[in-house]
Amino acid sequence: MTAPTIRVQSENFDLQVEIDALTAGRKDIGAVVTFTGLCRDEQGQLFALELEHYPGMAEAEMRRIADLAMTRFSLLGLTAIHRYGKILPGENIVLVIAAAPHRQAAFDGANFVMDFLKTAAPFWKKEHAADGTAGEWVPAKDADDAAREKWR
Amino acid sequence: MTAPTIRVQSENFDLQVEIDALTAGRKDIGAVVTFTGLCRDEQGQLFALELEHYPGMAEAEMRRIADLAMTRFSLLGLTAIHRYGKILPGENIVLVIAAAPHRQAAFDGANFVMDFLKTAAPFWKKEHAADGTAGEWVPAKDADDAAREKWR
Amino acid sequence: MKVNLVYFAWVRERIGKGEEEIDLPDSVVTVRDLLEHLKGLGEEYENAFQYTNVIRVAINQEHVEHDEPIAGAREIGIFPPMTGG
Amino acid sequence: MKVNLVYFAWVRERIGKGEEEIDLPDSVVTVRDLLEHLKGLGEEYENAFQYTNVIRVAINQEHVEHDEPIAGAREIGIFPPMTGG
Repeated sequence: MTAPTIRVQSENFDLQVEIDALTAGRKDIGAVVTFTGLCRDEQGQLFALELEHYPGMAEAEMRRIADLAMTRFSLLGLTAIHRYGKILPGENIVLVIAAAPHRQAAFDGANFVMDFLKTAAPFWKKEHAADGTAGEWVPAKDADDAAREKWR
Repeated sequence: MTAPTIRVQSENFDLQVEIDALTAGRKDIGAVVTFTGLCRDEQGQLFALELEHYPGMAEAEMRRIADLAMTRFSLLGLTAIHRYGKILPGENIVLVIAAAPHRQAAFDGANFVMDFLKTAAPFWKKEHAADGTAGEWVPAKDADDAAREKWR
Repeated sequence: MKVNLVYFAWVRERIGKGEEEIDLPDSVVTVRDLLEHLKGLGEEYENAFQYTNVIRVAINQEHVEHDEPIAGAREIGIFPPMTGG
Repeated sequence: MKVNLVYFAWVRERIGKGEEEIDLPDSVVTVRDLLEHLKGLGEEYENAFQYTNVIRVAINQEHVEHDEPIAGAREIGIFPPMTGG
């Protein structure tokens, strides 16, 4: 079992580069599922999101979630990258890649990591409005807690 | 609703290029899920897979499946690319990309397309052994039919 | 009735060709009739269609069941269960 | 007992700083005790901890419940529900 790749960074990422790093030289991977979360524009009123995180704990928590997923779904590889700082509409926020011999494990692994990452990884989003007004912190969604419950 | 991108080709594909084509200039997409199917080596005995397809019908069937998924999961975009010809262990076979406002629709859309693509798109795999012996056609799996049933 | 038949994967290999145009007697009405008719065309066909229940058929590039009438078909694709993806 | 406190998001903004070291009285045993204690340190703290039940806490960078003892904590992170991903 390869250790998951975990990164918290301000720069963007390239999916193909990250997948290549995960699958290079391997012939046992039959399925790779990726999830990319992007900054959506809320009806043209959003200038940018600002992503704050808890340095150290963010990586540690992502690693705990990744390790759980590796074991639970017998994954062959996992990458989780979360950006911080200012992110414009249409830009990437988060990437999860799960690799497995077969497709359902890869789908479940990536989905599981996202559900836990949303509710347990210490990141917070603040909205900056297009009209320059002071930003509001995005409220947590009950739906995200509910999504996490499906893995019990 | 953007029409799905459907391609049947012998060349490899680059995920980031395909995602960029799907999301370029858009600010309404919050989630992109990709599935990549790769050629696995069966215990070091596989030299290559040969993918045969029914030209014309392969594209038509992929488009029918893609249209179903777009409607059912209210997707904002969908790309499905299937390769044909000789494919070595570790190389890509198939790519599905589903884009949606939120994550579950993107996950379900990509998963649905793969389940139907496996059982309904006219492609066939033949194995060529590492020792040069004549290839065997890969038998269809009951598990693939069962996977498709979950969408009824 | 004349139709174009196209074969794929081991159906193609067993018959020894990828396509052919054949003339069908009026008694061939459904896909099932067609497969039984083909089975009688020689050893290679008998070999390809030994178990007709596993054979998949598409008329004009759309999947059909074995009880589907073939009237009006321009192209009939005949092949084993699919294994793509 | 001295501990390092780190604040994030609107907890940080309301208190007006990102971190501080504070000296706690012996009566502060659990996370819940800590939050109640902080609430009494001034208007900005009262504002941040008006509804303590929504506040999330991590001890040494691991999530804990409000009934967790804080003994031995080097760093206590205090923040709103997370909204990443």
